[in-house]
Amino acid sequence: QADPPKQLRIAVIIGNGPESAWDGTFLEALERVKKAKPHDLTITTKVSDPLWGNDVESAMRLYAQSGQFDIIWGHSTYSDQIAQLKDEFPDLMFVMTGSGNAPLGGNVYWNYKRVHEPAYLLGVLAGHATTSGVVGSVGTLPADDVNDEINAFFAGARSVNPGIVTKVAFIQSWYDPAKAAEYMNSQIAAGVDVMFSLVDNFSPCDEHKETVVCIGNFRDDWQRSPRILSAPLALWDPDIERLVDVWYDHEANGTPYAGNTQMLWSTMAEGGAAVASFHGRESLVPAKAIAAFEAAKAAYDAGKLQIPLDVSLPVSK
Amino acid sequence: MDALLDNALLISVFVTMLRSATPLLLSSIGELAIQRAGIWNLGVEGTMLSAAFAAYAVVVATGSLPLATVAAVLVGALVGALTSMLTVALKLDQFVTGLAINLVASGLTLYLFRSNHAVFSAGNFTGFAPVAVPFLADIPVIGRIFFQQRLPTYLALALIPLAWFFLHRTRQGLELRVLGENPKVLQTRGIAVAPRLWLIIVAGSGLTGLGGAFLVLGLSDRFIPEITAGRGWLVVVALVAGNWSLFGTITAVFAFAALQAIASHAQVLNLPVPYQFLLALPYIASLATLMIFRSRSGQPAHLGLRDIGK
Amino acid sequence: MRIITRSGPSVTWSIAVYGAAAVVGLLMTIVLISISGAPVGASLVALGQGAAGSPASIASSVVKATPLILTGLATCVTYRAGLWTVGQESQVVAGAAAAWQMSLWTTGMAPVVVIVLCVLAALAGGAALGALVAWFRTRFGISEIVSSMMLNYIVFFALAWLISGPWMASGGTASYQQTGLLERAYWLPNIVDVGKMHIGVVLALIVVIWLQVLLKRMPLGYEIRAMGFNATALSQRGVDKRRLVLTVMVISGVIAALAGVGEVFGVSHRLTGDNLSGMGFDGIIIALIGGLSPLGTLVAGLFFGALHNGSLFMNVITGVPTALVTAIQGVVLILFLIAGAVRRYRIERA
Amino acid sequence: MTLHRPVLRAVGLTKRFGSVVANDDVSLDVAAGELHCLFGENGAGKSTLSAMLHGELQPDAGHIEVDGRRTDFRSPADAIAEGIGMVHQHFVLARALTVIENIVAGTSRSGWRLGLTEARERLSRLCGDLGIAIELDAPLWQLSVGEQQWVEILKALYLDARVLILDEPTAVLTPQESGKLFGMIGKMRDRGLAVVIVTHKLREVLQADTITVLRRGRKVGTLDGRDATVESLTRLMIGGDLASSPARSSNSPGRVAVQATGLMAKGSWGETIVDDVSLMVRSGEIFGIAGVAGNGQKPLLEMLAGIREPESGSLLIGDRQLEGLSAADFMRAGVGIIPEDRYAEGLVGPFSIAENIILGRHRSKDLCRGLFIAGDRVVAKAEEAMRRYSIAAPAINTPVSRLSGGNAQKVVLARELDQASVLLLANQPTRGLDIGVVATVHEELRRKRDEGVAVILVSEDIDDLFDLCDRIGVMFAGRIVGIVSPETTSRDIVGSMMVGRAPAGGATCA
Ligand SMILES: Nc1ncnc2c1ncn2[C@@H]1O[C@H](COP(=O)(O)OP(=O)(O)OP(=O)(O)O)[C@@H](O)[C@H]1O
Ligand SMILES: Nc1ncnc2c1ncn2[C@@H]1O[C@H](COP(=O)(O)OP(=O)(O)OP(=O)(O)O)[C@@H](O)[C@H]1O
Ligand SMILES: [Mg+2]
Ligand SMILES: [Mg+2]
Repeated sequence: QADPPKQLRIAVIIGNGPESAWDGTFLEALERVKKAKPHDLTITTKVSDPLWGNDVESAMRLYAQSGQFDIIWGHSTYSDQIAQLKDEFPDLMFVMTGSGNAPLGGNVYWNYKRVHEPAYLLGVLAGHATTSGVVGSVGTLPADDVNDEINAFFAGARSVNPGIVTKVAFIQSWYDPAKAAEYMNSQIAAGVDVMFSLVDNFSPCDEHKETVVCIGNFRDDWQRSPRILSAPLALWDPDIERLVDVWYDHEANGTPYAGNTQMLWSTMAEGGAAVASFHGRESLVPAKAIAAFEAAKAAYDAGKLQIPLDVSLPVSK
Repeated sequence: MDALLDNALLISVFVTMLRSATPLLLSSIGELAIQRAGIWNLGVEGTMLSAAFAAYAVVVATGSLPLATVAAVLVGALVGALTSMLTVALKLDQFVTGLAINLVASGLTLYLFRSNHAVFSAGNFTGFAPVAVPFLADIPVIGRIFFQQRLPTYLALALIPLAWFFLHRTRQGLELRVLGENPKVLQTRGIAVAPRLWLIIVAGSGLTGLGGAFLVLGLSDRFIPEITAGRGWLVVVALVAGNWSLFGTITAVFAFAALQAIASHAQVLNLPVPYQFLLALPYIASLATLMIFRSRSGQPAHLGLRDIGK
Repeated sequence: MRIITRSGPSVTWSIAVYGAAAVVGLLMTIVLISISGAPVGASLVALGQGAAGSPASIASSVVKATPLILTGLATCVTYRAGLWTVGQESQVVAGAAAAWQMSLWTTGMAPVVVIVLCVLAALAGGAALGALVAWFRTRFGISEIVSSMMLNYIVFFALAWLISGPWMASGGTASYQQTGLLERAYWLPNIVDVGKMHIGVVLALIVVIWLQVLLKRMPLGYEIRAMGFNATALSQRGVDKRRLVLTVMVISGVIAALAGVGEVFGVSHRLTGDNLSGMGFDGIIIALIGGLSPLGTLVAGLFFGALHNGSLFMNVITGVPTALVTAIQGVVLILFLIAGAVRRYRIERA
Repeated sequence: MTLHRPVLRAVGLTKRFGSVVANDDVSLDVAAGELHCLFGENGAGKSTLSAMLHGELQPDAGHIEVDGRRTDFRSPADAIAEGIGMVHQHFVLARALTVIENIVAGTSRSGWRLGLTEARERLSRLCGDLGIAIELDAPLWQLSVGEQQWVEILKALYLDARVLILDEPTAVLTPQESGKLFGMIGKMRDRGLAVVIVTHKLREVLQADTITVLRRGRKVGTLDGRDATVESLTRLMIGGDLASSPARSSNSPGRVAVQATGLMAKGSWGETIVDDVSLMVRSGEIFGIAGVAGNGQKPLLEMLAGIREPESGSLLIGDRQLEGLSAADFMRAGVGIIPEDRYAEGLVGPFSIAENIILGRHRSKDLCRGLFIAGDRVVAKAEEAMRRYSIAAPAINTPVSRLSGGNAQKVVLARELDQASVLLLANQPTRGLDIGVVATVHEELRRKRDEGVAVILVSEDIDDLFDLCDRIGVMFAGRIVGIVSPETTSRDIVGSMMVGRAPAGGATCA
């Protein structure tokens, strides 16, 4: 048995860029974990440019061949590329995240991120906060881990307000804030007064100051607009820690890798997600909305509230 | 479709149309001047993108909206100067030059964005907010549609008659049109063509830059690589579809913006069609329109030709 | 001193001018690298190693270059004919999508049959899209630049619908915009056992040679070049312009479609929303840098394919953003354009 | 008449383009009220001289004097300021703009506002003085070629020219219009204007007060208009005598080569541009078509060449009905066409001489080998053409865009004469060419006729038609208004038919 490892070197490949919520929240969590030094490990990281497709395989291969990394963390839909490498580098641990991946098992771990639970709670809030009875959401592209939060948000709203009307739109682009603004504005015109925005643009919230309250997504963007009340937060810390544990166990104790073949994510209870602070903006919505939210959250914390997971394509209702 | 006819929604369609037409209008008026002067400038996308980038960099650095706007116009003009150098001074192929400019703009903005992540992810600024015009804004319907817009929208609308007046009622405007038809007419009267082309390209690109800036300062709260998302190309398409006439171009821009506004509003209706179809609708409808309305080409006779005088 | 136009090109002067352009390009590269804060020397070494430092990186560069060369060739043939289409992007997708549909229809047949049918379907898909642009132009007088731009968007959304609806993968994830993974037996076979050197590489080379010969030696190529310079004179001498426009657009569609099927069946093995995007526009640039000649396009495609691959290495090793290559591509294009113009002049003492 | 001291003097002007010396020590005096003609073969340097006098080109040596003052024109603006106006050899007009816009563009008379009231007044006065009737607000493309020439003259006079330089103004005018132009020139001279005119037409040269003859860039003589004769001018111009052209051959026409019945064509706005034209030409016959440009000659020839599809009518060429078929079918039937605008319609500029020689026949069996164009056969063909038509060019791979106008025309001739085995269509084949090249072209047309080919020749030059043709049809407003025999009809009658007046008694309709 070798000495327990002192150092963990992680190569990270991202798909969108640190400015995106998906990658940004992950990189922040990574820094926190580095500071926390699990198992007393010194963790070093190297983060690539946003890469897609075959380029990912080239970059991963390079990281793998360099022998300078222990974990190759592909932070997107990279199972095709990892499948080409995993058997060539059996001692390396590969991670891939999010939807669109295929389970590979062995030395490949597949981590999901679901924030549907906080989204549901914020939906409860929205169900009470809306005066028009219409809530809406604009997304980039539909996917498993996008649909879940939109559906949960609507389900939460509907749970307290069965007659509520829901509006949803996708802009089919990662990159078009101007188009995102138009789609949000269209929903606002259709009566939406609580907007769950997944498109990384909050300027329409500012424009409709009197009427609209916005919910951000994944990260706490509260500084970007005074109309942002909260957001379902993605916290990757437990995921990273769990996988670091796996790696440590493998290195220190020789436990073979056994990558998950089922989707795996940390729940809100496990710290994988949270509701962002209201930053003192509770007055944006009626007190009863806050109260209902607090009640639901308490029920969840007490294990009394089961939040349903629905990944079907959300539709306007 | 009842809901579409709903008053608030209908007004919103028009408001959206005007707002999302704004960057296209500003840029297409700038480009119209350039193309009517005979320069087949395809670098609109790159010009808008560079200006949008500059606007964001400056607004984040200084927090000043006027400064950011000026910076965007200046950067647009700078791209115009590069275009002029390549097409007027060196007489390079204008189509190729435009593509090269787009590529450089796309590559450099992305590169600078990625190299300075700390600066560019710290987006928090106040952009153009809607300004209600006193009294006029209170007119029912019309007031909501026309008089509660952002400053650049008013500017774009005001530029339409101004541009017409300039092109058709001033000496400089006439000379600009003559340049696009036959620059020799001016040359044989002893007028140096090149400096004029420089001026037109630089000024037109500055206006194009303003259009690009609006994408960041008016419609968004941050810069994202490729934020123009093909709008520069839509400007070129509007010019061609509008037959290089000012009103044709403006009509094309509004028609397209209207189709997009309808498409975005239709998504709230839960229509039984895939949402991708609604997204594609403006493009399908544009093609269909071009198939139905064929008109005599108003293309400037000297557009894209390289035998420009010294 | 005066600047005057040369009567004919001078070889020494040309070499000097293009050499100067290359040096300036290199200097700009160095400036850009230092802007990003990375060490210049190490970055350049990484760039070179990634581009051509080992058999594997050479193979990878070639695979990267293949679709660029093909879309570049699709550009050569249209631009030489004076058809300024920007629809290579959608032709690539149409080719890949048609091939995908064919693979669904033929599942279970012998791999050779499936692959051949899929490639043929791709050709048909690209041809159809090219023909559409030709039809818009000859029947409705719609400028090809406008119609091809519109078709790019329409095809993009159509693909988005296909991969999120009828073709969506039913795999590990409930919903994601991509098709399933192509069965391994139907992957394009590799020509050598390094990386993903699939037979598409050979096809691209064949197309380069064919197009070079076509343009230089064959009546159709003669017509294509003549149409690019003076379509009126050509059609008055008995050549049917509509048919020629159609032929050119179909050829370009077919070539671009090869890029699509090569990428999907040889490299990514599934269709997603973005694994084909940008290829058409890159091809336009490659063709322009290659002077709209098939051989030039081959060289430019290989060069920038290698640079692209090198930029991945550089990013991994020294952290320079990969966008460097895009920026450099544009800078090189402009420098070469300037060099081409300067080549025509000489400086004379008064 | 009294000649005043010169308003404009050129003193020892020299201009080089690379190795070409376009003007070599050329001196010239132009006096107020004088009509001064510049005469010389193509490429003699007339346009170059004019361009220097108008400040568009700067001389390498020599200088220009205005009113005895030495001046230094750095741009046309300087020349215009000295009262020198110029009408260029090729129109310098913006076709999409209106007449008045063309005239005022680039002048600073109107301030920054485009106030056209004053311009309108000035122009209507000018038009009245010169007897020009023109719609100032008409877009230029609606104007006939002649009217466009008036616009060019108005452009120069609008700027108060004292010296008016006209570079080949009559090349595009009908005889009537040319007459009218010389009438105007007379009025200008009476008002003290000096007029410098460039022309290839001897009849016009002889009307000048002074004639300066250029040859290969050098001034070879200055003649008093009263002393000059056709012979003396020709000898000066080409440095020898012109081979006399053979008389019209008397061989009798053969079988019907082309029979057109009821041809109709419509323009791009649906207007009728060829109206029920029927004609029959036999092999071994030259059929002339007289008419002012724009009266349907061009679309008629295009229909006869299969380039334009007739709205209705039938067309028999050789022994085949060809209406509705493609240009390629017409070519197979043995039709060749020398188009009006050689660079726009006949040649591919950047292509070499050799490539242009095979244009349209690049798929024929005798030029191809298998799937490929046989390079050696093309070379052989091109070399033969260069020899046969003495095309002056460095090599067969010289791009035609670098050839002079005359040599470019010879490339077209070489190809089309070879092509035309049954019918040769020629639209103004000698426009802008000097008499040397004109003679070659005429000789070739006659030779073709003698070979038994039917030739249809469109020309605005009645003299040419009378010299060459067996019969002449006159076109006006899209119709053939009469067919006459040059032997029994006078030029004046044809001239009046061309402007729409009914043929007088002498015309015989064939
Ligand atoms: N812009 C130019 N650049 C280079 N060479 C030119 C240019 N223009 C004309 N030339 C050269 O000048 C020569 C004669 O040109 P031009 O058309 O004036 O001839 P020309 O005297 O009218 O001939 P022709 O008598 O045959 O009509 C050509 O051989 C050509 O090589
Ligand atoms: N821009 C130019 N570049 C090079 N050579 C030129 C240029 N312009 C004229 N030349 C040369 O100068 C000579 C004189 O040309 P110019 O145009 O003055 O002739 P021209 O007498 O007006 O002929 P034409 O009767 O055909 O109009 C030509 O033969 C040509 O070789
Ligand atoms: Mg000439
Ligand atoms: Mg001349």
